[in-house]
Amino acid sequence: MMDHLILRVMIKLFFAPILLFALYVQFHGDYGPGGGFQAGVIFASAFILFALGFGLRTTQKAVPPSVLPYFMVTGLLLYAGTGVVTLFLGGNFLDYYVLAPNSHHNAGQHMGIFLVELGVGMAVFSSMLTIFYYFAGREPEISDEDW
Amino acid sequence: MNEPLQLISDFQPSANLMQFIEISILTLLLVVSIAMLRMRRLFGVVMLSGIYSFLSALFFVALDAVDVAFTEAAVGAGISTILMLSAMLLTARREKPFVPGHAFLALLVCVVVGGALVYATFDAPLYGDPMAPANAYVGQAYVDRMAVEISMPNIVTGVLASYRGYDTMGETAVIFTAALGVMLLLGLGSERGGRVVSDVPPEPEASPSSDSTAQNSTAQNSTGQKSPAPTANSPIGREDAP
Amino acid sequence: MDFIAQLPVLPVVLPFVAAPLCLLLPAGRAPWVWATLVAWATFALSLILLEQVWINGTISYAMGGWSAPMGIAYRIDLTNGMVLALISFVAAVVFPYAGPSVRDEIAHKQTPAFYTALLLCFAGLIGVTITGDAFNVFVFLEISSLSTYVLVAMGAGRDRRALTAAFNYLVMGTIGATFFVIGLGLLYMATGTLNMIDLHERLVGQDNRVVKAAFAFIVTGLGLKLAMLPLHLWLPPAYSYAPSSITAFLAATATKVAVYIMLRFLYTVFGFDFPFLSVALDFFLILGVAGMFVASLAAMFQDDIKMMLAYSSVAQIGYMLLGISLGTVDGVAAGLLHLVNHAFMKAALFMAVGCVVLRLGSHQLSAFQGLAKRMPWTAWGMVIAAMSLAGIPGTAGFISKFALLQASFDKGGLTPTIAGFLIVLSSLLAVVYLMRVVRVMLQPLPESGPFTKPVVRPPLLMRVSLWVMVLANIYFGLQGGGLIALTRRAASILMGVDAGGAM
Amino acid sequence: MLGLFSPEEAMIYALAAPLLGMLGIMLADKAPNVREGITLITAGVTFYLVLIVFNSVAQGARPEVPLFEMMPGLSLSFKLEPLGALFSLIASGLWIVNSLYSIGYMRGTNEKHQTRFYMCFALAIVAALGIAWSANLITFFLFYEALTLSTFLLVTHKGDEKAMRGGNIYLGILMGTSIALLLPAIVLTYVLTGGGDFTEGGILAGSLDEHSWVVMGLLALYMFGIGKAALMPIHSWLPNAMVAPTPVSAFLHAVAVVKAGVFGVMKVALYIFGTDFLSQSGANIAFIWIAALSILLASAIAMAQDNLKARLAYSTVSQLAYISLGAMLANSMGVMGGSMQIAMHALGKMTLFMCAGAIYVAHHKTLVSEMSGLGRKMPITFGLFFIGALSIIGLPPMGGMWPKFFLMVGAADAGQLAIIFVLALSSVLNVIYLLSIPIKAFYMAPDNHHGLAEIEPPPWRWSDREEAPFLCLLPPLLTAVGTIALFFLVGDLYKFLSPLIGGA
Repeated sequence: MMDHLILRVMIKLFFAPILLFALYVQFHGDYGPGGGFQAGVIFASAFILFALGFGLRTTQKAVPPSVLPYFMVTGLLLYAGTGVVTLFLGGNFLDYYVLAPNSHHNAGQHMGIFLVELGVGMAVFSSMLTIFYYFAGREPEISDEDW
Repeated sequence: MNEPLQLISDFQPSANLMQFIEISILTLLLVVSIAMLRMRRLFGVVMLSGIYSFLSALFFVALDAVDVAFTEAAVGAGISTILMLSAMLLTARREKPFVPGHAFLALLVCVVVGGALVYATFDAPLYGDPMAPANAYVGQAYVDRMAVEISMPNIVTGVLASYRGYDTMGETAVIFTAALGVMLLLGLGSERGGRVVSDVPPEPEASPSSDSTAQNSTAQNSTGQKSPAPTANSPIGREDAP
Repeated sequence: MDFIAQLPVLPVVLPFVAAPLCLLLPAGRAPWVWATLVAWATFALSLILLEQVWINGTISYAMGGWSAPMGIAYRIDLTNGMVLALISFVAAVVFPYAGPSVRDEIAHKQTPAFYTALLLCFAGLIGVTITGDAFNVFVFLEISSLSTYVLVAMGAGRDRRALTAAFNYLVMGTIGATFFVIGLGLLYMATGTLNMIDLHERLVGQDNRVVKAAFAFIVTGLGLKLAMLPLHLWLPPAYSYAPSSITAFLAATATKVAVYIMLRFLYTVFGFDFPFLSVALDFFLILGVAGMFVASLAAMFQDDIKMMLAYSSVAQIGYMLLGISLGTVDGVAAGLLHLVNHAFMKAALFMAVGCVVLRLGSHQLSAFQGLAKRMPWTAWGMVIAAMSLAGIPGTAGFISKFALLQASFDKGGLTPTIAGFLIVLSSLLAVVYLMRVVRVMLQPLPESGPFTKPVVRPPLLMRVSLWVMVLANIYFGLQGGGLIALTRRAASILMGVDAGGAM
Repeated sequence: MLGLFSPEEAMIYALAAPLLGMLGIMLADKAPNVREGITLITAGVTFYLVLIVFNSVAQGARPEVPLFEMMPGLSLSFKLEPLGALFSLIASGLWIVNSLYSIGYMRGTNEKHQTRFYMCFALAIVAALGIAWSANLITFFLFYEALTLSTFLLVTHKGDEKAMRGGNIYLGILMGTSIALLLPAIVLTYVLTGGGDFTEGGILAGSLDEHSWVVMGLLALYMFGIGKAALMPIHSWLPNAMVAPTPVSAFLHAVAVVKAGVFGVMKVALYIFGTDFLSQSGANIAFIWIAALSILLASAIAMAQDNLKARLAYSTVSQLAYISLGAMLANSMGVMGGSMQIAMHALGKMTLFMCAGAIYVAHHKTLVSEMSGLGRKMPITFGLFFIGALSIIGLPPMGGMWPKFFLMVGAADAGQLAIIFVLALSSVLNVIYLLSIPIKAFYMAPDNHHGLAEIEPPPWRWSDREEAPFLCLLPPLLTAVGTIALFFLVGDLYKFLSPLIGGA
């Protein structure tokens, strides 16, 4: 495992830009293609790439598996919670207008969409990483002759 | 809405370069899927499925469905491939030997489904017809109303997160459920979970997952030994649970 | 927040929000208590909602404030209001029962995730039930199905065949879901909308191949989900190897919801003026009758009680399909009635089996020998529920069988009359296979074999839950009038959506 | 005393009393004397309550008690009419007699699970009363099934392989016919008429063309669906049920179960079809002949039986067909004869069964061929058997004479002269297979199965007796006296039943 030098260098090189790209997809989803779902997947794929090059345990030091359920729950609750908040503000479920009722440029919609997309992003990221952790954690690291 | 809907309008599609590209991609998709069917080595199959997803993503781009293409590339070609590889490492590397006649039912179902879809296309609106119900009715309404009601440039995001935001919440829950399922089935406390992972490659003789010993995962328990096949009257299997 | 105005969405939002929270609870009793409380609250909400629908008629609710064809609408009429109340009632009874049973079958560490999955399944089923949007059905069906696969697989702690069963279920269920979504896609192609009422309006007069193919795909897909006869093979193993409480919950809810969705698509979305409908109904008649017999015969030869009851479920689905296939208000009402009553009886039966599994560790027939002596409350509860399943008068099962018979005879004509006689014939088969169990239970305790050791009674909570279901069987057997009025009205509203009124 | 409760109250209490008694029996599991005491007290109270109800019916009241509304138009309710009152009186009265007998028999043979036995008995009584008083087909059906299920445990009381096999046939036939035939018949009736209430003059008349094949079909469904009436060819559950302890056979298979069946046939003929409608439709002719064939065939089979209980069982099949015959004659005398036969046969057959049980308790003999000379040891038992046999055959001065008389008149009225011949022939057969038993017991030497005693036996002395316990003798004595009494009380009975045939 210690001799994939080129791979590791490339992964190091790509890791940050992938994360950055994920954030871009997340927050630029209103204007261009993308959104929370794609961003979450891309964000997770950065860590998966890292795990492929540097080992699962190293990755799990960075993102411990025990925090992932909290991310998953928070993500989903961010979405559903937005709906619940709109309920309490007097609107229908997920009626974002009530978040900013007096806005003329639909700020409520923007705010709501931002929140739920963030929720989707978090939930998808943590779910994907969880799935990967459990699958990859089932067997020892992939050795060269296994490929 | 009393008049019957007309699915066929007088729209005439014109041939152009785009269609040539689409047909090429579709041909490649066919080729890849046949190759997947014929391949016995699972590693190759997984790689081909990655290629298949990538081609699909290309095809979606050609259809101007950039958001879908994006998702397909990230999920289908990216994460799924990795997950399939991880899953493959838990089982065997080769498919079970082909049993002639076994696939007859599957083939029949495929033919019937394909036939039904082809049957449906005879009456389907032409590709790209702006008057087709799918484009003219709610679809057009989204385009018209989006600017006023949500004022967001990306219509897809608007539909997904607001107009049909409830569906998206459900889809998020589906992903959540999938992760939850993996946690339950493979995680701590599960029947086969809780294996300590180390970065050190295992000793060759201790490797539980070489092609010759393990044909499928259910025949193994967590210590790598063959477990007795469950019998009809072995009601209690708690002893080997952690 | 206007409680009544927001009421339609609350029964699904409550478990939906409660589910992720459950994952964060400490392992042990807390997730169970949480799930139980949620189920009770949901049941209360469903009852209020049903009452509202009964008084004020059909309620619509625009999700996100977007009106129907643009956004997703909830639409609650008596039919799904009733199914909603049924599901939440079953949950409210089975979840308390699950506690002791799950403690025995699921590892301690997994309880939060397990109950999260259970709540998600619950939320998914409710979402499917009360939505008025065809695609939303698919989304929530996927939530419930995915969590169901996992829950079934959790039976692996007791019997590893649960994994295979869950995998088969997953494959079949996914095929079903795919068919369903292909059908939806074709419908969208033909109409450009996904709202059910809107779909119906825009489908009127359409008789083209797209719609026909869509119909076929949707019916087949749903047929897989509800275990219609040739597509039922996933059900018996899945029910047999799942944890006891899960079997009780699923048997009483999952297929019921699928039957309801089938009804909804047949009568609300496609409707009577859809020319293909009568063909499909004939088809259902044949499949229903075949299901009644094939599955009952299969049940007669099972030595595994859960397997036997699972086959019996397939047979009972045949009854419901038969009622639906009659195409009259009475027939559909009888089908709905049987849907509700069957939930009561199967929940009670599987809960009783769960008590036996808890104490004796087996659901083989041999474990039931002398049960009337060993666990009298469980055994007699099971006997009453079995009587209900066989259709003995005084129990809920009799009422629904009577209604089905009445509907078939009332329809007139040779085929429905013959179908009526086939109903009674197949219920004789039910008597035969249930009698086998009852007889074994009444025998003296075994003197040799693995089941000789004395056992403690099952926990009080499990017995109480079981008897709540048993008493429901008796209550609706003696005072079925309200339920019948409800199903009648529900059926006529469901079928009255059709403008042509081709009755 | 009889004015303590209104008839409606009495009906409710009469149904509740055995259930309460059942609870008491369960609680007194460990104390046999208390348990049997509770049984007897319950039986007495129930009989008293039923007597109140009976009395009010005799005075022309028709009390009604609605209980539950199971479905719209489908309710669980009770309504009295003379036939039901008579049946309930017989069932509850003979419960007392039978309880006394059961104590003697069950203790005499050391049976197990006696608590369960008495509990099931009480349950069966509730079911029988429910059948007797049912106001509509659904109530009838409910208690009919309840009776089947509660008696199933009695039939399989011994719990061995043979008992289970007999029980299976018992349950299989009774349940099978009721679900597969009776239930569709009931539903069809509901669909055709919109209700299933037992109404004087029948309810089908207006809603069905009398010559339609539906009438024939429906009648067939009812006649064979009410399997407890044991009309051939669905009689085979009855001999198979004889694996039960004798009190069960005596009471349930001479009184409650089989009478519930023929009572149902009678009620369907009277109140669902209506005698006029039935006779005009002509559908009854076929069943007159099926009943007649049942009478003769069952008698013939009975002659070939060596087992005493089996012989009595086939005799029951034959005698029950008299009642079905009366119902199917569908005229006033036929109905009267059939109805009387319900009462007369109950007392007569009960006597015979209890004597058979007494023989078993005292000498463990079940085969007729073993009973030669037994009369010297059990003169009282065989004397009572003789009286019972005379009643069944239909000879004066036994009550059993009257139903045959009325049936013959009815057959003549219906123009079925051949039936008179059938009845006469049947009586001859009865003489052969029933009277041969006491004759054998009294006149043959113990060890000689083939002829009359060749050696003069020693003179008989009172102390030679080896009778069964007192509690096994008193009950048959009571019923034997009853058969004689009914011969003289027939006028009152006729008057009581005359509303059935349109009289005041």
